[in-house]
Amino acid sequence: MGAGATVQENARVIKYREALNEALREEMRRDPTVFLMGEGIAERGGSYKVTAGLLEEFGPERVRDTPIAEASFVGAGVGAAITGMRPVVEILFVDFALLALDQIGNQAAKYRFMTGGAGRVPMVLRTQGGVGNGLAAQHSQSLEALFYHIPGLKLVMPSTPCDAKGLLKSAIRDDGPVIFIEHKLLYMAEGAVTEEDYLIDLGVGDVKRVGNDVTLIAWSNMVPRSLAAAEAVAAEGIDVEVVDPRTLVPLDKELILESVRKTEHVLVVQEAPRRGGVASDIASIIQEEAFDYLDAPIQIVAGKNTPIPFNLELESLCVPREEDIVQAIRRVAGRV
Amino acid sequence: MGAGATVQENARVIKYREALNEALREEMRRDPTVFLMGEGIAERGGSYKVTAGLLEEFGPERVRDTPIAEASFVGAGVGAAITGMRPVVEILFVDFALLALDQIGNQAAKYRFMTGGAGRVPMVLRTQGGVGNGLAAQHSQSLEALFYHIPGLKLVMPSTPCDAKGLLKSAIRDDGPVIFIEHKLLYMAEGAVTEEDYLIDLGVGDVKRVGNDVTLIAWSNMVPRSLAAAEAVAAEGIDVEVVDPRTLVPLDKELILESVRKTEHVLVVQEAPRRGGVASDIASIIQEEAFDYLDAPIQIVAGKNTPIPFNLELESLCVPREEDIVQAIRRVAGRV
Amino acid sequence: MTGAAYSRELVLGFYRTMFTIRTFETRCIGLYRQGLIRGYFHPYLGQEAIAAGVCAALREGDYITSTHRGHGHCIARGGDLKRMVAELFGRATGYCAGRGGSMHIAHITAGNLGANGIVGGGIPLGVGAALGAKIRGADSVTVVFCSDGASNNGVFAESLNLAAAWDLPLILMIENNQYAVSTPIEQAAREPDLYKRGAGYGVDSRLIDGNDVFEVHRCTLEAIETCRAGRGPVLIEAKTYRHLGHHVNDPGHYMPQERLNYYKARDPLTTCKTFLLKEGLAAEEDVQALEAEVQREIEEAVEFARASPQPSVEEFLAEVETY
Amino acid sequence: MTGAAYSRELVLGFYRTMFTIRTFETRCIGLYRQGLIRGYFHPYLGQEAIAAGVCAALREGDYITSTHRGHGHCIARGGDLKRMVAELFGRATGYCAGRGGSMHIAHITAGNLGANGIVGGGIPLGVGAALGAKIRGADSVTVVFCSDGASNNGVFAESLNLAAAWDLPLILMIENNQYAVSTPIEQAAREPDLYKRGAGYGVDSRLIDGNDVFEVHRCTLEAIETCRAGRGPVLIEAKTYRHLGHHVNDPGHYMPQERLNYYKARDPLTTCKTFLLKEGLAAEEDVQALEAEVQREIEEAVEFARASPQPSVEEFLAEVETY
Ligand SMILES: Cc1ncc(C[n+]2csc(CCOP(=O)(O)OP(=O)(O)O)c2C)c(N)n1
Ligand SMILES: Cc1ncc(C[n+]2csc(CCOP(=O)(O)OP(=O)(O)O)c2C)c(N)n1
Ligand SMILES: [Mg+2]
Ligand SMILES: [Mg+2]
Repeated sequence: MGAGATVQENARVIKYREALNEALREEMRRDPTVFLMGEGIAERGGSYKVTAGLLEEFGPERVRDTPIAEASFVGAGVGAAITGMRPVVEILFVDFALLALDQIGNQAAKYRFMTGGAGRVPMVLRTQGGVGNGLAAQHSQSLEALFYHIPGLKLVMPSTPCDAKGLLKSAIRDDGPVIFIEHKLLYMAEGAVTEEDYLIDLGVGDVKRVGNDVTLIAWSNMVPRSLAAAEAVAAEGIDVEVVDPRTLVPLDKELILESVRKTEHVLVVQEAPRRGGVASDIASIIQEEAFDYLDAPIQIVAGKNTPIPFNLELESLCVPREEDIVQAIRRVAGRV
Repeated sequence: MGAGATVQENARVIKYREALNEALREEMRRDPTVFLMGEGIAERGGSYKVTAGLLEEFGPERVRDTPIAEASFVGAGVGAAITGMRPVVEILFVDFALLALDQIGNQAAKYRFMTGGAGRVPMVLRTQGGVGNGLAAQHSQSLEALFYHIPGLKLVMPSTPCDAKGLLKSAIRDDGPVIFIEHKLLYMAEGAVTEEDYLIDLGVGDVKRVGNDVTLIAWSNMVPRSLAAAEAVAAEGIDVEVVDPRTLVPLDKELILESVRKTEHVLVVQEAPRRGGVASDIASIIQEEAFDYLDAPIQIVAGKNTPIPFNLELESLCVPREEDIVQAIRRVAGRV
Repeated sequence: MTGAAYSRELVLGFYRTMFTIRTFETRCIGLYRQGLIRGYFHPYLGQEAIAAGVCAALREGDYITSTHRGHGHCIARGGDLKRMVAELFGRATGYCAGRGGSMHIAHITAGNLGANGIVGGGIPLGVGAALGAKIRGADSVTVVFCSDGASNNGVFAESLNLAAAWDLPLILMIENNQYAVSTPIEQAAREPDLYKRGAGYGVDSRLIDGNDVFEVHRCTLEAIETCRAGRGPVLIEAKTYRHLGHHVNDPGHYMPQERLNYYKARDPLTTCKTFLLKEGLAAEEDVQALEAEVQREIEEAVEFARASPQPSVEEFLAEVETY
Repeated sequence: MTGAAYSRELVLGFYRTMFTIRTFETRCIGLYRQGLIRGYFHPYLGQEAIAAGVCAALREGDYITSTHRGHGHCIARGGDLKRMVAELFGRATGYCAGRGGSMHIAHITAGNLGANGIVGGGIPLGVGAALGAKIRGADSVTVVFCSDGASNNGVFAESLNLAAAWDLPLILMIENNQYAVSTPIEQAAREPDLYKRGAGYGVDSRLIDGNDVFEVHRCTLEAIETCRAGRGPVLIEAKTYRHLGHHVNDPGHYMPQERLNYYKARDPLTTCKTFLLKEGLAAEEDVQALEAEVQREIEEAVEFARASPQPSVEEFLAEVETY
């Protein structure tokens, strides 16, 4: 956990992907209704090794390799969840979630509502997004805005190993459905994670850096990048507060507004394209609920409105770089 | 066309659905590469009669009833478009577009980009959305925000018969891909439409009512509702300008900003759920580009963050009503 | 169908279910015309033997998933008529508290996971129910109902394959009523015998007469046995025909009168009733008494729905806050 | 395969295409290891006979859609090696101006609508190309390449059905290399003979040896005839095997050595070369000369790519403004 959270006992430094693995393992041990399915998650342990070793421990009934049939295996997760299981379904790249969006958006998201509250879908859909290194237009998207807009889905995007573990465990225990989006560039990120069984509540954000001058809101891989930018401008005397909502639905509005009321300057940083992204929505909420505190327009630094190119140099232009964030901080702080 | 546009010659009053039908007919006569496919569009003339009579005139090769296989017949449209045709593909309800979102978002939207500009997808995807009368959660959605967020798609949402015809004709001639979303409650709406062959450029908005006090931005079925609200408050001395962008991508930012600079009070009205909707994005653009003109926070009146209920009374609470818009106008004008 | 194997109780049960569906739909169409029911309404008239025959073969703990044409499935799976009519009226006492309506009626405690507004949308849900049961080691079978139109959607093939690859206790029941709205299956598929798709996926597949409740029941029992033995899934195509258009407001002019007559002459209710009488399992008076009782129940259900409150706006607004 | 029917030109053409693919992939894997190629790279090694045999049967105006494993298809359909390597390098001179990379290489003017990063994503595109041709009355055929994994995705079945219902001139060519990444087809489908799926959709379907370029070619010619006669589509399953793992970085340990050896013993290049020599269609020197020429072309292509400029940032930023 970030600044302000209690330092954890028994913490070791482990990787994001290991933290996720631990969360799955602990929850599968605790609850026999938890099971996993996805492409190459069993034998191969997942493309990013998040599910490594789980087939061995929990066997082939509970750790399943699926055919390449996203719509139906996601839908099978929904059906299993309705009837008493707690599936954790993996979609290899969030880009492929578009193949399953009917099952996600029309079935899972609406089931509790449509049944007048009689049904529940305690399913977690794990996937990963974001730009990698030259994976091009169909393997690099940040699509959280789609899930964010469809009522009935919870949406989690952890930025650290510690958050990843605590949030995934909460997601599995939640009545769901929960969309849990990891970032391909974070899997190898390291951080302190306690061995203990801990949960991080969905809907509780985290101040990752305390500051007084500018409120910077970021999630997923934009958090470490924003923290680096914040350190870079600290030398110039700009004191940035980095707020990581961690879950976009539910959104910890109060934490954000509290920071805004303190700093009166706001920057939202998002990897996804600018047009119609979550950043716009967060900005519109702040604008509506803290207008009188705003000294300057809320700045948004976001991805460009384009599919992601293969060429690495072009790719790097499409997503906020540390220097873009630094410049935006200066702008919003009135230092340019 | 709205206020400010030249009055049309040879105009007759026809229905929105008839205007669409005329556009299809004219373009099919003009260009033999234009063809139609969708469920029940041929024999039955479409659920809302938009394609009535076209099978008879153009025959079964160019007007095709499809199986219920949205992903593949949309994809077939993409493939036909790439290879020289101009397909107009119909998805019965925008809710079902989720079944085809891979073909829309990963294939059609990105094809020109991924091929380095060598390819084009001159396809129009016609569909309809919005709340009807008790059609419930899977037949009532307003999903424009999903298309709005995916770079590579144009997005058109006409509010009048005249706009519907001119925009559909432009969409068919565009290099695309164009998502063209009609509204189920507008099909019977009447308006003056010229018999002449006219186009309305994508990206050109329209001021549907000139006013000085408040800029109200709305599209699709929220336009007539907003116009009614504007008339209602006119008696109170609030003079509302109603701006209809008509196409959300490309967005006529300049028209919006011009109005905002004049009125200094902004209200965005959208049928879709508030969270992550296009309204938030438009608000964030105005906030960023016209901050100094804003006297008060931009107000958003939007749908509730919920799946749409079947019960008619509950349904009516989910989407902005005229009275909701009236109240919001008063709020933004500082009259409460 | 031979009489020997069928008990009075079973056959009267078939008839009761089918007659209930027939009467329910007919009565509710009347209420629809009066404006008391709104939205979409897809009648199950003509297909009663399928829901009745299938569900009579199921036991507690088994699941079904239904379609946009789901009233028959809900009734056959033990649905409470009161809560059904109330839902069609959009009332607080309905199965979905007025949130769902006809296209979303679900009765989860009885194992009916619900109707679906998305054609084919319920198929993977059924795969999941069967999968969950298998993982838990429960001895439960899931029946997925779908029609010819849905069989052309990708999830049908994906689900068939997934269920086969995993040996799931799943019965895919295609009610081939030969139309998707107005599009005949011969136009939507080159091969209109849909059961033939199973073989390519290694799935045991059968073609049956969907208007014969005995055949439906027998075939379902066999399929259940296959499933409970761990050799599922099973694909069944039951040929049938609608008595009306796709939807209450569809006159169905595209349905050739001759074919309609053919199927009406094979009305599942008539066949069953004739059997009851001919085999001496029931007398005309017994049948009349049963019919009267069902009619009374349906009137009670309509009364219940009429008297039921609208959903609470406050509760709804509070619920919205949870999304 | 009997010699009589095959001209020297045709068989040398097969060999040249296959050898080009083999050498291209091998060389580019080396460049990948040097860090000159980034992103995903799925080699076509071992499957060369399929692309070569199919594309030799096509003519101008015919279309293909490809997959994530698309270099072979691009080469066989007349791709310019220079522009291919340049694309793998992400250069401005590449087929996609550096926007696409390996997974999106397209050569539209030659009728190659492109590789695809979405498994199965290209299948409906092929249906559309075939449909457009039919509407225009063009005498053109489209070949959709896909592998076993893609055949389990819904769009495969939807497209098969759609093409059949509409009699489209489409050839669905399943390159069954028996794995989707590391998942064997026997685990992903109960029936691993994928051609069997065609019958259920009324589609003429064949199983062939994907390592035999002669058989691939002959079967494609027959399928084309069926399509041009308006009796399409045709489904072909060509059994084959990869020589390497799924991706350049996948060691492929899950591929049993024995099976790999079996297929390597049936290396499509060796078989073809043996045929050339045995039938006296070419001498060892002819083959060596051909190989040397191809190697030179590939070196030229690599040089071209190395010397090519990076895409212009300004142009890119201007392009972005159009979205
Ligand atoms: C995915 C999807 N596409 C289209 C529709 C519109 N629609 C509703 S019912 C129907 C026909 C369904 O045909 P079939 O599956 O044969 O069921 P039947 O009506 O015959 O029971 C269609 C096209 C829908 N609800 N969902
Ligand atoms: C829709 C989708 N799901 C998953 C993936 C990830 N993926 C890339 S290649 C591949 C295996 C494809 O197997 P197959 O279709 O047999 O093709 P092959 O690799 O054997 O040529 C997978 C799962 C993807 N690219 N697209
Ligand atoms: Mg049907
Ligand atoms: Mg394969």
